[in-house]
Amino acid sequence: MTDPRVTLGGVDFAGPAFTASGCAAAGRELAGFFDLTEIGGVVTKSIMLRPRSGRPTPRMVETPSGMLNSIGLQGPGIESFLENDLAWLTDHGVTAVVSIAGETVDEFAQLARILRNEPAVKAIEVNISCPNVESRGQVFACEVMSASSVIHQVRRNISSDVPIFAKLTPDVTSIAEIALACHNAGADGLSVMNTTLGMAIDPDTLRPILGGVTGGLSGPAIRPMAVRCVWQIHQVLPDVPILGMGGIANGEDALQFIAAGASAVSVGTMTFHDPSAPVRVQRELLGLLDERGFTTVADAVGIAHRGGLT
Amino acid sequence: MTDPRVTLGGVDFAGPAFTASGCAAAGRELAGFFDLTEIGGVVTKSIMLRPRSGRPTPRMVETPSGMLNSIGLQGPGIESFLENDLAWLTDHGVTAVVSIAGETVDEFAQLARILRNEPAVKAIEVNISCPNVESRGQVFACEVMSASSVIHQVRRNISSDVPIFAKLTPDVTSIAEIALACHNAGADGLSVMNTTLGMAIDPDTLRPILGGVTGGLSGPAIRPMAVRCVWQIHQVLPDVPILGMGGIANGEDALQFIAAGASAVSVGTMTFHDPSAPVRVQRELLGLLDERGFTTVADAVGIAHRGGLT
Amino acid sequence: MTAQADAEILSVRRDGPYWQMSFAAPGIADGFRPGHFVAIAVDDAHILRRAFSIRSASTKAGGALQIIVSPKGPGTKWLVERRPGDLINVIAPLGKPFRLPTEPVPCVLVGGGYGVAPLFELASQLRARGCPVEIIVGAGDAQRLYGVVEARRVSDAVHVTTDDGSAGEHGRVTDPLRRILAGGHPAVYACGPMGMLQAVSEVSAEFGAVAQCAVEESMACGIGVCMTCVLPVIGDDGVTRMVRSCTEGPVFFGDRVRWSEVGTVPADTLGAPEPRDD
Amino acid sequence: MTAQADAEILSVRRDGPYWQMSFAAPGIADGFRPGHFVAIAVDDAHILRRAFSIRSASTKAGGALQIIVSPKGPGTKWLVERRPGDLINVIAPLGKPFRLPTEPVPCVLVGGGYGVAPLFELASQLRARGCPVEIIVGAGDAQRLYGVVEARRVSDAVHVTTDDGSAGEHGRVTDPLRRILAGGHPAVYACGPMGMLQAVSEVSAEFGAVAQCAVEESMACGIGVCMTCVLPVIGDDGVTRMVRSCTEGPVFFGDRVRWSEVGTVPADTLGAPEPRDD
Ligand SMILES: Cc1cc2nc3c(=O)[nH]c(=O)nc-3n(C[C@H](O)[C@H](O)[C@H](O)COP(=O)(O)OP(=O)(O)OC[C@H]3O[C@@H](n4cnc5c(N)ncnc54)[C@H](O)[C@@H]3O)c2cc1C
Ligand SMILES: Cc1cc2nc3c(=O)[nH]c(=O)nc-3n(C[C@H](O)[C@H](O)[C@H](O)COP(=O)(O)OP(=O)(O)OC[C@H]3O[C@@H](n4cnc5c(N)ncnc54)[C@H](O)[C@@H]3O)c2cc1C
Ligand SMILES: Cc1cc2nc3c(=O)[nH]c(=O)nc-3n(C[C@H](O)[C@H](O)[C@H](O)COP(=O)(O)O)c2cc1C
Ligand SMILES: Cc1cc2nc3c(=O)[nH]c(=O)nc-3n(C[C@H](O)[C@H](O)[C@H](O)COP(=O)(O)O)c2cc1C
Ligand code: FES
Ligand code: FES
Repeated sequence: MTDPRVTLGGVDFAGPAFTASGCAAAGRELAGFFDLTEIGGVVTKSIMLRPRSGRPTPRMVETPSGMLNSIGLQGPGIESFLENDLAWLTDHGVTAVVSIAGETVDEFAQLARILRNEPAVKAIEVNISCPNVESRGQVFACEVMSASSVIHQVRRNISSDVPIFAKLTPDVTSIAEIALACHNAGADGLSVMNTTLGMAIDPDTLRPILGGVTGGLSGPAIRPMAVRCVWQIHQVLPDVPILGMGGIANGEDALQFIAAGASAVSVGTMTFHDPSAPVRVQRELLGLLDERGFTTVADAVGIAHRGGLT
Repeated sequence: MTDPRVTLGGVDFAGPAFTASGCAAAGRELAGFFDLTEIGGVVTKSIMLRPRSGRPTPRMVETPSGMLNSIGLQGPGIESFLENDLAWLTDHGVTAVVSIAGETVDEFAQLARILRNEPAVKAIEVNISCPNVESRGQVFACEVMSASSVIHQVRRNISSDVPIFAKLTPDVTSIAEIALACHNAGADGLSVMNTTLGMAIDPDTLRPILGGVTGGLSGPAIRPMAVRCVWQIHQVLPDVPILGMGGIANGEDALQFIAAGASAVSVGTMTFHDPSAPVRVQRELLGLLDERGFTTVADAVGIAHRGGLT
Repeated sequence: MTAQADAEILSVRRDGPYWQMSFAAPGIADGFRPGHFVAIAVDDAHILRRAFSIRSASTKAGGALQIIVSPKGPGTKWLVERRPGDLINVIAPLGKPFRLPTEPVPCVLVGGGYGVAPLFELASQLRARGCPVEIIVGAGDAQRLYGVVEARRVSDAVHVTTDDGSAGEHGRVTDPLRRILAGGHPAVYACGPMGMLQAVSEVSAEFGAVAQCAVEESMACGIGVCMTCVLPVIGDDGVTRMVRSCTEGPVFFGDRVRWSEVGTVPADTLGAPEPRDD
Repeated sequence: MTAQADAEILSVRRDGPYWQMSFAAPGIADGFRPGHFVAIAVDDAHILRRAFSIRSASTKAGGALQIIVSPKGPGTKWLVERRPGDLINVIAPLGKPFRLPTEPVPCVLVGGGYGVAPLFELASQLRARGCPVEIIVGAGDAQRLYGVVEARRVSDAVHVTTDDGSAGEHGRVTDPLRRILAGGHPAVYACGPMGMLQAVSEVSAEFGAVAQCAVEESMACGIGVCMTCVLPVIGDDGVTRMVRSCTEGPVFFGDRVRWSEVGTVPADTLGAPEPRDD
């Protein structure tokens, strides 16, 4: 049997599949559907310094093989998160990867400082795919400078034992360039990818459907784009762990990401279809790796760059 | 009944729907399925100066609600195109929008000079979403400078009676910026959008499936992205005609593009599903516009920016 | 208690513009209480589940659930084309159900369109506790009225209204509701379109009553992990939050929901964006 | 002549690992000649059509077509789950069929797996022209052999081969082909996997014969507009081009296809990329 364990940025995880930020809340709601300790970990919904209401409804539109969302980072703020959500994960022995988001570089730094004393935080995902209020509302990950500053500040303010993953947006001219910049700024790994910006218009009212006008497109529809992003980044950073995601619905999909260069995967939108998708994907992936003779997940990482199976 | 005619860059077209470049060859094969003179026109497969073999097979992968292709601009070269394809369109009274592609800025200029004496060319679509061999193989439309140079050269070399449309790629940090640059360089309109780069890996061989490794993702899967691109461009260039495309399957889809700011639409991948999709989409779109009380297509263009139907 | 299962369809029956479906739900039916809903996966082309109020549950033969479906978009149309023996993947029971009074107080139940679905079982359970029950059934027109006969079977009195007067009283459900409220102090329960729930809550408030309302917000997950299904609700601490209707609802106390601001984020909501100049 | 239609399924019958389907095809069946194919739209989740050789056409009752389906991926699996009365959208007839000899020459037809599908009707038409016909039917194993009985009905002799010897001769279709070619100068027709077509072409060439081969390339449109289905084919002018198998094929002369370079762009292909240093 393929060993399920993976090591990302020096930290060991029980399995190669994680939840995707924003698609599992803080894990608790999924506990009724599967054993959260079996998967690599729960990547929690991106948390901000202060409570945040998010966007008006409608916050979603179903689209062909995907969906648009404009949640707008609704959340209780870091304090309540630590007290309620992280505490629950700790109490239940669930591995927590905490996703953080800020509107300014300093907010990210503050979040990192608050988290530095939390032993339950196994890794941090830095969601730089959110709007930067200091720079025309462009998302941080759209630009080398702003992406690097955030990563640099988080890295400085958190213990070096805790790996940080920069979560990238595909909506850039060169995602490899942003990935390189984040790695140089201190990111131990990269989470690839966030949603791509999309929009839908109501054919009756002829107005944008989403309360937020535009929203993030996710689900199987965007999978080929996500596999490409992982491929491009692994090409320039073959030794940097990638948490791959975007439309993963089953083990075969996950295997595509691993072969393209991801060291582990997150399952997002498909959790809405099947609440136990993360553990199912993990089991299917391990089964496929086993059938193909891999003893560890790591052996298959990026194999498509090396001629595939021979 | 809504008047089907639309005016794009000063030229009148019989209807608001066109074929999409590369999804209708040079029109002839579709003539058995519907009357090509009923639609706005045939946008021909991007033609280059010289014959071109394209990429090795496999050239396609079906993906959720979409497909990847890596055709690689196979074509007979401009001379054979004029003699056989354009001549056929002229003989059959079909409106031709000729799409051109080059590997260097100069190739685009040469193509424009060759086409300047062809009265059958109603408009030109400049496919700047193809790789620029002079600049690390990046596509022209990825960068303001290279996009502008191509458009500038084509504009200089073609009669001012013939509108030129710059065909943009969504794979950029700011498509509005590229659109602005193209418009400033002389583009009368914008074709939005080309495919987005994607990839698929064979779960058995663990190698990229496409002969071209990566390919262009098209079809309904990417529609929300395309509507968003049209929306963003219309926001900064409300008076510039946009030929909208990306996953249009029916009249409702087309209406989304019109409301977002497109003056007309192209139907691409869905033609593979239904060879008469372009004319069906046009009829459905006109029906929906009529139901909503529009007397011309132009009245509905960009209406989602103005509060929709009231 | 909530479970996910491949459920065998037992029956699909058309009833005017609605379809009544039942499916086997071993182990699921037991936990059902009126107000709970079920989330059903539809065809491969659509990845999101569809939510339906559970009309009733039977515990015979391992358990079965009934729902009423109003075909609207592709998912509901696909669903009503299923045939007995087909399997559908269901998650149930979901949500917080109606709370029942501990005393045998009179109750009035208000249902709009297919919104009457959860009220039959609610009425039966209320009557079993000794509560006198009246049901108001409303719809746009006679065609879209649902369950009047069934309502009569499970209640002490039924009032029917249609917007166009094509059946029952010409008017809104709030007309008979107002009369009933004027004559006593019943507990109010409601399920139906948001506009109706708002009106029911307002009329109830006029008479010092609080309605329990089952809302219908667009849902992507149904289990509390996506945050799409929110609406502004005032908490016990007086603070408005954007609250998930799938886990903290679908049943809310009518005086807690800021009905006229549903679809917005009221400025005093916890974490609302600060007003900006741009 | 090519038409698109919603066709009613008349029958779906399993035959080992294959399924035989027939559907009404008014106005379409008339134009059929062996080698033609049909492109069928499948479920909503898949936007591309699937291509199938037309096995036979009957002109009774407005016309019907038969195909043989080997369920493989989601589209073919969906297709074999259809039931009589269901509608499928078809485009047919497509492609260039086999060319028939004008003289009553002996013919040998070679089919691999479901590749025999177009050969029955071809055999009948050849025999109607006075051509003696032998058919070679091959497959990996006995299980995957298709149509041996039918082949006997429409030909003068049938040769069966399997790779594992589980039925007929242990070996490849080229073994009996070589014997037949050694004994005369028949016209050769073939349909099956690309490897088999290559071998048939090569063996034919050894004996100075040219095989007509129906190829199977991955197709997105089936009607000539997408350029996905190409393979390197030598033209009358001696120049190799990447040629569409949907419109210029699926039947090609075996000596024109650069079999061992299928899946590549041979360096001397018209418009092939110039060798670069990068
Ligand atoms: C708690 C609850 C109980 C419901 N009970 C019933 C019932 O008993 N009978 C009934 O016919 N309908 C009921 N609905 C509404 C039903 O869920 C929608 O009509 C259905 O989801 C629409 O799916 P569609 O494929 O027809 O439409 P589409 O418009 O294609 O749906 C697209 C997406 O939007 C979501 N969606 C669209 N409309 C609604 C809506 N009104 N509410 C929630 N999600 C929506 C769908 O779940 C899907 O994800 C209920 C909804 C909720 C939230
Ligand atoms: C001219 C021609 C005749 C054929 N005749 C038959 C026949 O008689 N019986 C039969 O069972 N099959 C036949 N095939 C193959 C059949 O088209 C494929 O097996 C089928 O398209 C696969 O669809 P899927 O959904 O099972 O697989 P998927 O792998 O899901 O298909 C994905 C996509 O790839 C395309 N594709 C995949 N494999 C092939 C292939 N081998 N050839 C062409 N397109 C492919 C499909 O059309 C679809 O667009 C023929 C193919 C061609 C080109
Ligand atoms: C409803 C929803 C909410 C999301 N919220 C977040 C978030 O808070 N932070 C984040 O980094 N990504 C968020 N994402 C993006 C996902 O984590 C993931 O990157 C993306 O959806 C692609 O994966 P998928 O196709 O598997 O969903 C969200 C996605 C969805 C659908
Ligand atoms: C097989 C295929 C070939 C294409 N070839 C071209 C091309 O030569 N030139 C071009 O500008 N766009 C080309 N495109 C892009 C389409 O014109 C269109 O912009 C894109 O596919 C999005 O629209 P759709 O989703 O309707 O297909 C091609 C697309 C496909 C699927
Ligand atoms: S529907 Fe997902 S949180 Fe309520
Ligand atoms: S399949 Fe499209 S050109 Fe042949």
